[in-house]
Amino acid sequence: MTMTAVAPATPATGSRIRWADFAPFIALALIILIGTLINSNFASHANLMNVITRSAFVAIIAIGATFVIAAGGLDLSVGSMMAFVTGIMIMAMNGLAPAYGDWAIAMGAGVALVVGGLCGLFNGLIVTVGRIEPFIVTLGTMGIFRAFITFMTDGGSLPLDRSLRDAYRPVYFGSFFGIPYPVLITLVVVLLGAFLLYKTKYGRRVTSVGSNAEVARFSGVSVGRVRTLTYVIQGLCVAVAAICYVPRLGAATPTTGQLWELQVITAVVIGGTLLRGGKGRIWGTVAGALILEIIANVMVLSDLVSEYLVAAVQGAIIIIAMLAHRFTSSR
Amino acid sequence: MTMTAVAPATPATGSRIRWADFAPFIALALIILIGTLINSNFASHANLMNVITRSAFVAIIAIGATFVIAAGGLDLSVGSMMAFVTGIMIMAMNGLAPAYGDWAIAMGAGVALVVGGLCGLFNGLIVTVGRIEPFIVTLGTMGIFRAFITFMTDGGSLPLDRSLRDAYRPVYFGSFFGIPYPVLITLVVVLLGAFLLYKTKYGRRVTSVGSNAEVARFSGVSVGRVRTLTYVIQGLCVAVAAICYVPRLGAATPTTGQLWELQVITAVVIGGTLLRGGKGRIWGTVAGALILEIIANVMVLSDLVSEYLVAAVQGAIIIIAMLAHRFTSSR
Amino acid sequence: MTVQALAHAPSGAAPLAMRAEGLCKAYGAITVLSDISLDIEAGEVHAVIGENGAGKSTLMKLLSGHVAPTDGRLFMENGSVAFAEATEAEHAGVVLVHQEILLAADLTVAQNLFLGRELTRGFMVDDKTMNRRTAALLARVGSVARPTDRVGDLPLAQRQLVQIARALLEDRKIIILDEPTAVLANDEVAALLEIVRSLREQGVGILYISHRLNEVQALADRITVLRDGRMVGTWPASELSQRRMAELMVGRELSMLYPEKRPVVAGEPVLSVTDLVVDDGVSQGSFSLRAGEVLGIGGMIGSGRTELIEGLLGLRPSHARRVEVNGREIVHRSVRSLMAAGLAYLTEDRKGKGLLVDASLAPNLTLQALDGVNPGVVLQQRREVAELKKAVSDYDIRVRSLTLDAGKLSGGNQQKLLLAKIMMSSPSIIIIDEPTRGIDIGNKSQIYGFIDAMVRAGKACIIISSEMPELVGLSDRVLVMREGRFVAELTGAEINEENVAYAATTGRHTAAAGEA
Amino acid sequence: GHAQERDVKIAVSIPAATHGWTGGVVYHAEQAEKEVEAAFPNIDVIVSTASSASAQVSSLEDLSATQDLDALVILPFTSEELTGPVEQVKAKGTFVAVVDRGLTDPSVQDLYVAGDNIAVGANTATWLSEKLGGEGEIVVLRGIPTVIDDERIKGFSDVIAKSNIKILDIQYANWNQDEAFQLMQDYLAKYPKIDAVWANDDDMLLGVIEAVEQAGRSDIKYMLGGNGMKQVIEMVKEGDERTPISTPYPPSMIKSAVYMVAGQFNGQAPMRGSFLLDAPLITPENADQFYFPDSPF
Ligand SMILES: Nc1ncnc2c1ncn2[C@@H]1O[C@H](COP(=O)(O)OP(=O)(O)OP(=O)(O)O)[C@@H](O)[C@H]1O
Ligand SMILES: Nc1ncnc2c1ncn2[C@@H]1O[C@H](COP(=O)(O)OP(=O)(O)OP(=O)(O)O)[C@@H](O)[C@H]1O
Ligand SMILES: [Mg+2]
Ligand SMILES: [Mg+2]
Repeated sequence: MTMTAVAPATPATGSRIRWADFAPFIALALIILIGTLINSNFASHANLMNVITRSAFVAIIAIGATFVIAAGGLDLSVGSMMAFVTGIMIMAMNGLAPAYGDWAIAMGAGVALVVGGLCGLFNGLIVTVGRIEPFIVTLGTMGIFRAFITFMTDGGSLPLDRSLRDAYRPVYFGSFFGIPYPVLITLVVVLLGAFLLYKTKYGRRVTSVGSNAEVARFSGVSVGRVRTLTYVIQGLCVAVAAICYVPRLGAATPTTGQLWELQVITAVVIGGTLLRGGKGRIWGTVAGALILEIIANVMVLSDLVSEYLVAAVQGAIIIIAMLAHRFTSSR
Repeated sequence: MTMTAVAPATPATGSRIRWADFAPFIALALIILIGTLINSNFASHANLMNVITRSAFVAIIAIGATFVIAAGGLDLSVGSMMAFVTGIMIMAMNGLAPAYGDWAIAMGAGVALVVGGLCGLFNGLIVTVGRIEPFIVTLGTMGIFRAFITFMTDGGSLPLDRSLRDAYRPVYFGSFFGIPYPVLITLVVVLLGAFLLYKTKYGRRVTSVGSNAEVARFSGVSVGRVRTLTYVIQGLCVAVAAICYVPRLGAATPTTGQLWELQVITAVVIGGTLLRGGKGRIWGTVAGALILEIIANVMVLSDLVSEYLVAAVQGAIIIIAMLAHRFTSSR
Repeated sequence: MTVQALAHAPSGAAPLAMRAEGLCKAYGAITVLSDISLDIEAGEVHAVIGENGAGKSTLMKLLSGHVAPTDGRLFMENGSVAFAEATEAEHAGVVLVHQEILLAADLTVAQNLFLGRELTRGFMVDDKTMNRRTAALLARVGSVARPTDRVGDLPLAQRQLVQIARALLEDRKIIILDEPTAVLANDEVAALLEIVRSLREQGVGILYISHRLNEVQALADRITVLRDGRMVGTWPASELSQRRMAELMVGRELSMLYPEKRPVVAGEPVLSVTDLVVDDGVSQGSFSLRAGEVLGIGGMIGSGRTELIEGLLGLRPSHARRVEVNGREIVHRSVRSLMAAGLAYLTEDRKGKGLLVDASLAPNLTLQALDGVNPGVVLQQRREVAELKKAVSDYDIRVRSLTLDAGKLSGGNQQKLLLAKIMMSSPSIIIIDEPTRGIDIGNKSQIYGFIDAMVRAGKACIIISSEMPELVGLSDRVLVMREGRFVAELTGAEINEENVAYAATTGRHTAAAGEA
Repeated sequence: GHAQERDVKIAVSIPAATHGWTGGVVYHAEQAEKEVEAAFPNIDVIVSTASSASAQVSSLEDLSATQDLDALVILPFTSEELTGPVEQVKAKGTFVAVVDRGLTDPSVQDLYVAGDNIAVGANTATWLSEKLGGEGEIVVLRGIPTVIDDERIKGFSDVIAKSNIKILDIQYANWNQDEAFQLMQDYLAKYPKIDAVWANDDDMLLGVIEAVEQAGRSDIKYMLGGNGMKQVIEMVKEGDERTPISTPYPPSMIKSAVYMVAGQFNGQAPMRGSFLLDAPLITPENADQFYFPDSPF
């Protein structure tokens, strides 16, 4: 019998740092760097504030989407839902304004939250109770919500009552110690989202359901309820985004929120959340939303491409970013 | 204690009838029935031929999508790709027309097939070699192809040379023994697709990759190659659809094929293919494409809903169809 | 419904923890279990044995609420119970450790353990306490995993230990262990048996399923035998020898388990591997295999045997100085090129890497040898069915319908299907990772015989096995791995359990499980 | 079902309400349906919307295959693509009225009520160039890449090219208020001095105004749109300094066309030929004639 001596391999201790987890933030830093190099105006306070404020909507909705996707679902209806909630909210505010004055804004916001939650509940119940592919369900409700807002606006636009504009405007344009309100609101939503997903039982169950629904069920998790709730959270996030959105342009139109669903899902995926579920990266999602908005901003600020090709370059940058991410963090 | 000899049960071979497999066809029959009841003109030969002919595009592209989805992928770029291929094809035909006369049509069609295949290959390679979520890759290429066609048309439209129109028209409007050519072409594509997916080794590998890529890899299946090829097939199907499409409208515009990707995926899912892969239902897909087109047709024929709400009703019908399917075929 | 109090066991001493009466289970027209009645006493180990597909796992799922019986009743101390869900059974104190690993791969070990019953402080999950308690439980079951490891990153054996730890999280009345040791090696097995004994002492009733009859004999108080979905009977363990158990299971007399050792014929080397390094040195080594030889690779769990072989086949990132098969160098190492050169590999992870659980049997059987079975482009479906029928009889796959999905086969029958699958390509070199995992004793000898016949025919075989007797009984030469490296080579008379265990642990002698 | 006595069928095929202007078209088409059906008991108006050129062809096929159409009023998605299909409808003896975008083969049109997109761009450009004294730097927002957008931009840039005015930038904002807002924010960040903005459409103009107001930029002298949207006409009426004009491109042209067609089935003089709506500037003086408070647009 021959025996060879072997040096004992030192077992790795401590949790390994996963580079992949940082990828979205590195990408964000890189894109900011490139932006700064391409156009000196990019790094101006005004421009950065604009971009960050603007990304609030997609970021807020994408937080909700992180829950839905982490639980193994998908929601394509968020853009239309946002338009629909905006419409209902404006109608409520306009209706309440004569009687309640500026209080109508708060009441309208309350209505928005309720409607958003209900829209989400509707999506969630069809997905879970009806056991239908979320892709199909939310594609259907996407059409439904979009048609409702078109109907409500008669194809035109549904403006907020003039008397409320001034009181409401600051919610988008105002700031608190130099930080615009939408950014603050996003921050609150992100912190709440991160707390809910990482620190509570519910969040644990969301990821378990997305990772392996069968195991979750055996472990006593009400898979249907957990999944449905993610859609409700998504609906509430959409409502919050709507509340920040209305003061910006003061109207709902049939094009409000169009194609946002794709931006939202892209933000979530760029942020490191897997579309198959089982994992949710709240902060990554925020980075993803910022990346998308900054790319668009840099494209306009730079004079590099024909207006026809802007979309191509954006698409290419996203793919290249994902490729770079893949090959730097390897597996 | 007694020892009982138990005769080994002989395993049954006959394939069970799965009701769920028939669901799309039952739904199709039902919607045709409803159409007939709502409007007597629905069942007219002319109308039915129109609807069936028109569903050819989505059906042909959806056959390709069935492969992609069965292998566990997704392609959101098909609508834009179709516009892009259409644009290239028209440019090729227009360029060749002076020299080759009507032969330019056949040559242009050849170009379309090559370009379609290459577009698919591009998608496929990024997904497999780059190992990036197909959702993101094809969302990116969707933007890229769309930007290309916008660029090629200068934001306007790219018409087919007049000299070719008459020779090319029959490909959409002509018929063979009363069967319109697009229907014949669809039939050929469907039969080829069904043969490829169900009767060949490649088809077996496609479903095995979609079912469990790891198992397929361990069994010596070149997962990447099989997946990439599904995208190429998708690209070829898009090209065939483009070939049928051009004689219908005679031009490519930046809005050609817009949102077709969603219709295509809906057709595939309604047809019974699971989005998570591992199974593909070619004939179901065809039924799905017909269902979508017939719903739209019935909506036009009936005067029941406000124009604004057409999209809502379509969305609702699809969801209801899926729900009905779920609860009748239950388990 | 009348609530009946649970009668005391005939033996008198211990109270009954659970009793099943007339349990039946059918899937559609397929009857899997009929009229099963058994009882479990508090503080006993009740073993359930039977051939592959006899219905053991199904019975356990009925007892633990994972599957609803089509007929029959369950009683616990306060009367008749009907578990609508697994969680109801867990509330009643009955927990099942599945034969298949059922854990959420994306979650950490601690998160899996506490899934559905997370500890909280206020609104917050109390990860600190959960991690601490998890660490304690992991230590108790002898796992080297850490509470914060992602389950998907763990080797199979560690995952199994995590499953067992999960069952121990709370006080239980009945713990059901379905082939808990199938993926464990001697050390872990010994630790597990200790745990089972101590649970018994605490008055827990334990249902124990295993194909390793020595374990059963060493551990069980009573033994119930199932055959083809029916009860054969229940006996006190002291009344049954291992041979008798096997006969009761199979319903006939058994022949020799291990084939007689062949005279060692030093054939030509058919596989030689020089300086293979898998994924940055996690596992590395050089070895060769000769025609007509069975090479065993031994080692502890996690010693890197699986990784080495998967690296060799290009299934993991790896590089090698030189790999030769039948004298020809393989330049581009990949599963495909090696399979084309005559290699076949049977994985230890049959659900994750071996079988398409959602596909039916024929596609599974022919997936690897698709080109062999179907020479052209077109599938020869008739031929596939013929091959399936042949495989079902050759490998004695117990299946009641040929159109069943592979995932619905019993664990052992899945293993046999997998074996049939890799043999479809008529390889000249086969590498089998845990060849008889979950295989009943009757079929084991069949598989051994099969390997023997193959090698006698001039082919060669590598066997990775955590089951010592199997490794020793089959191998002509044994390589032992530790920490990713080969540490010893045993030949001829050196091949015995002592030496293998010694080399695997360097000096630490381990008592193999169930040995007297 | 429809009342049997309605034996004249007029189909109205228009783009779906995807943004402000098409929303207006749908609104006016539906109004026309109600009014015409009320006024003429023998006429049945069928309105059909389509979300793409190909969907519009489909609905044409559906309508002409299943209904015996006496007349078709169509606002084509694109000229090129709809010419063939409309020709086929006409071949069955249907009276064809085309609105806004003329078909490639004008002989197909019995009646053509034309908006003039080139004029919308050109007139705005002429006014702007005059006001700026033929000098300055401006930015332009494009709509969705389609023929309308293309024509307007062409009309505008051809006129601008004759002056010394420089178009600093031109990008798509898809006739969407939001995207226009964002694009304008970026323009503002990019160019420290902008003399005027042309948004090509009043929907986008609203987004532009919001962005400019937020930035508090005083260098911008004019912000112009087009189409004559209700809110913008209000601004014109109030004599807004930076938006003193708009250009009408009334979606109500669809209604006019329906009326003209309906008229001829009731013994009124046959209406044939082309009716070109010009694009006069809407100014504070004449704004009242373009103001329809009940229209959604
Ligand atoms: N607890 C653990 N956490 C992380 N990695 C582990 C752990 N245990 C083992 N490993 C890794 O797994 C590798 C070996 O696993 P592998 O499955 O190849 O071993 P094996 O000898 O085949 O054992 P088995 O009998 O389980 O098949 C080790 O080299 C080690 O890197
Ligand atoms: N869902 C199902 N549908 C149909 N048949 C099933 C299903 N689940 C199990 N079976 C069948 O029930 C029989 C018993 O399976 P079971 O898993 O209980 O066997 P087992 O005794 O645990 O065998 P092993 O030792 O191989 O694990 C098998 O023939 C199996 O094919
Ligand atoms: Mg079992
Ligand atoms: Mg192993």
